Amino acid sequence: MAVTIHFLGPLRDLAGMDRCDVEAPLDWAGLLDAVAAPVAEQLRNERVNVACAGRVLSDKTALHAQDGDEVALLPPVSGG
Amino acid sequence: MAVTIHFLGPLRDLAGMDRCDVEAPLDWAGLLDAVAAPVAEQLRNERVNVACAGRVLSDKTALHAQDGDEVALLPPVSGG
Amino acid sequence: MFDIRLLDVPFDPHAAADRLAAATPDAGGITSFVGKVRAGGDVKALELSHYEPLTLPGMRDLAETARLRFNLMGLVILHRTGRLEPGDPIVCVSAASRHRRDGIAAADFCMDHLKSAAWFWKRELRGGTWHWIEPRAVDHADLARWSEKNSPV
Amino acid sequence: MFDIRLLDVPFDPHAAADRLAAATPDAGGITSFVGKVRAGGDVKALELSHYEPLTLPGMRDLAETARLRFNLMGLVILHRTGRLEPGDPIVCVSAASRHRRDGIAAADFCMDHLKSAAWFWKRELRGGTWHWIEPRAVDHADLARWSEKNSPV
Repeated sequence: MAVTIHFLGPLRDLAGMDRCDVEAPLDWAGLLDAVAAPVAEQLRNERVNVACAGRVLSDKTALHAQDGDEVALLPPVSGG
Repeated sequence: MAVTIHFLGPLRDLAGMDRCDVEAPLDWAGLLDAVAAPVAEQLRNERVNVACAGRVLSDKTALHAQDGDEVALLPPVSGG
Repeated sequence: MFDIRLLDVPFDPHAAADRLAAATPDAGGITSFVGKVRAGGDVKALELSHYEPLTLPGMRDLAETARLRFNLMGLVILHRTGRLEPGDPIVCVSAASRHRRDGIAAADFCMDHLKSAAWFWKRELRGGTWHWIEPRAVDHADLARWSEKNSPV
Repeated sequence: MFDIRLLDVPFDPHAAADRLAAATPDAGGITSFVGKVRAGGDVKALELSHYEPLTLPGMRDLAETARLRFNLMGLVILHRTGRLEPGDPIVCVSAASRHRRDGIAAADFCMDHLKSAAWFWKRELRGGTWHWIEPRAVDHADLARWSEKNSPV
């Protein structure tokens, strides 16, 4: 098992992929290391959210993903 | 020719008719005389409007209906 | 497309909204309000009377005011007269706009005016007797919002 | 009736409003907003992506918030995902209410939240290239209205 990182919306283009698997556990520093530099830069933007195991983190720097968790990188939305 | 008085909404029931013809010209005092007492009472209520020749009068007591004019007695509305 | 009508027979509000949508391909949204005779209660029928020389001209003035006040690409206002059965549409307001809030505000504005500033009188058949419907105080308060300094739009 | 759905194929907003109307016979009105892909411009297609674990649960939470905040008899929220063509409906919000202003306010409220607080990302095909759509500042301002002291409802 591992942690799957999902790249949503424009971050998908920036990452050049939909998702990737990384080793568990995964914290904020590990996430920034695991993704490409332009994605890491976006992640530092306060308008970009991070979800773990189906919950949006109120403090993304407190990320602690375990084996089997999905981590989603959520850029600003544009629905409706 | 004459002046036709139209009774709208609940005033139709109060008057017991849709409309009636009265002699021209017709002013406010003449209108109050021409209609049944309960209708005249309603007319004095500020929420009841009077139209003459297709225009709602801003001051109904200034009514001056001529031959061929329609005078409409307009109680509070309830549309939509 | 501005389509303002009085109708004395049942109408299909969807067809009106579809014509509006077809006429405004570059609108981003269509807002529609459909008011209908409540069914399942003790009201067996509704009757709407109007006064020909004032009612439709007043609805046209309302549409023109809405056109000037909101950024609309089209507006439909259909209002029934005559006898209506439970479930029948009474009124339909559909507004096409580039951005959604103009259309939503325009529908709100038109409905507030149709409720308490348009020349209609409504009575309902309950328990075998016709009862005239008094305007509700809240309808007048709703209408007053639009002339306040702090108006919705 | 509360019917909240994500759809990956074209849908008919009228059918949704009709089901709602049929399920709420004692509603006095149905307010509907239908957002669609603008036609006739240079946008050839729109693509909406979402994130399964968050998007639909978020829409359900929104519907529940609207149910608690407004006096509703029913609410439908349908939102497309995937590739859409010009003219296709993107989103439909239909609210059934006893009195019209609850339904109008609920549609306004739901649309403001779907625009800038729901997990969707939109891109459009223009001049042969896909462009991600940035949220508009005005959408955030619209959303903020509902948490102000002087909120619309």
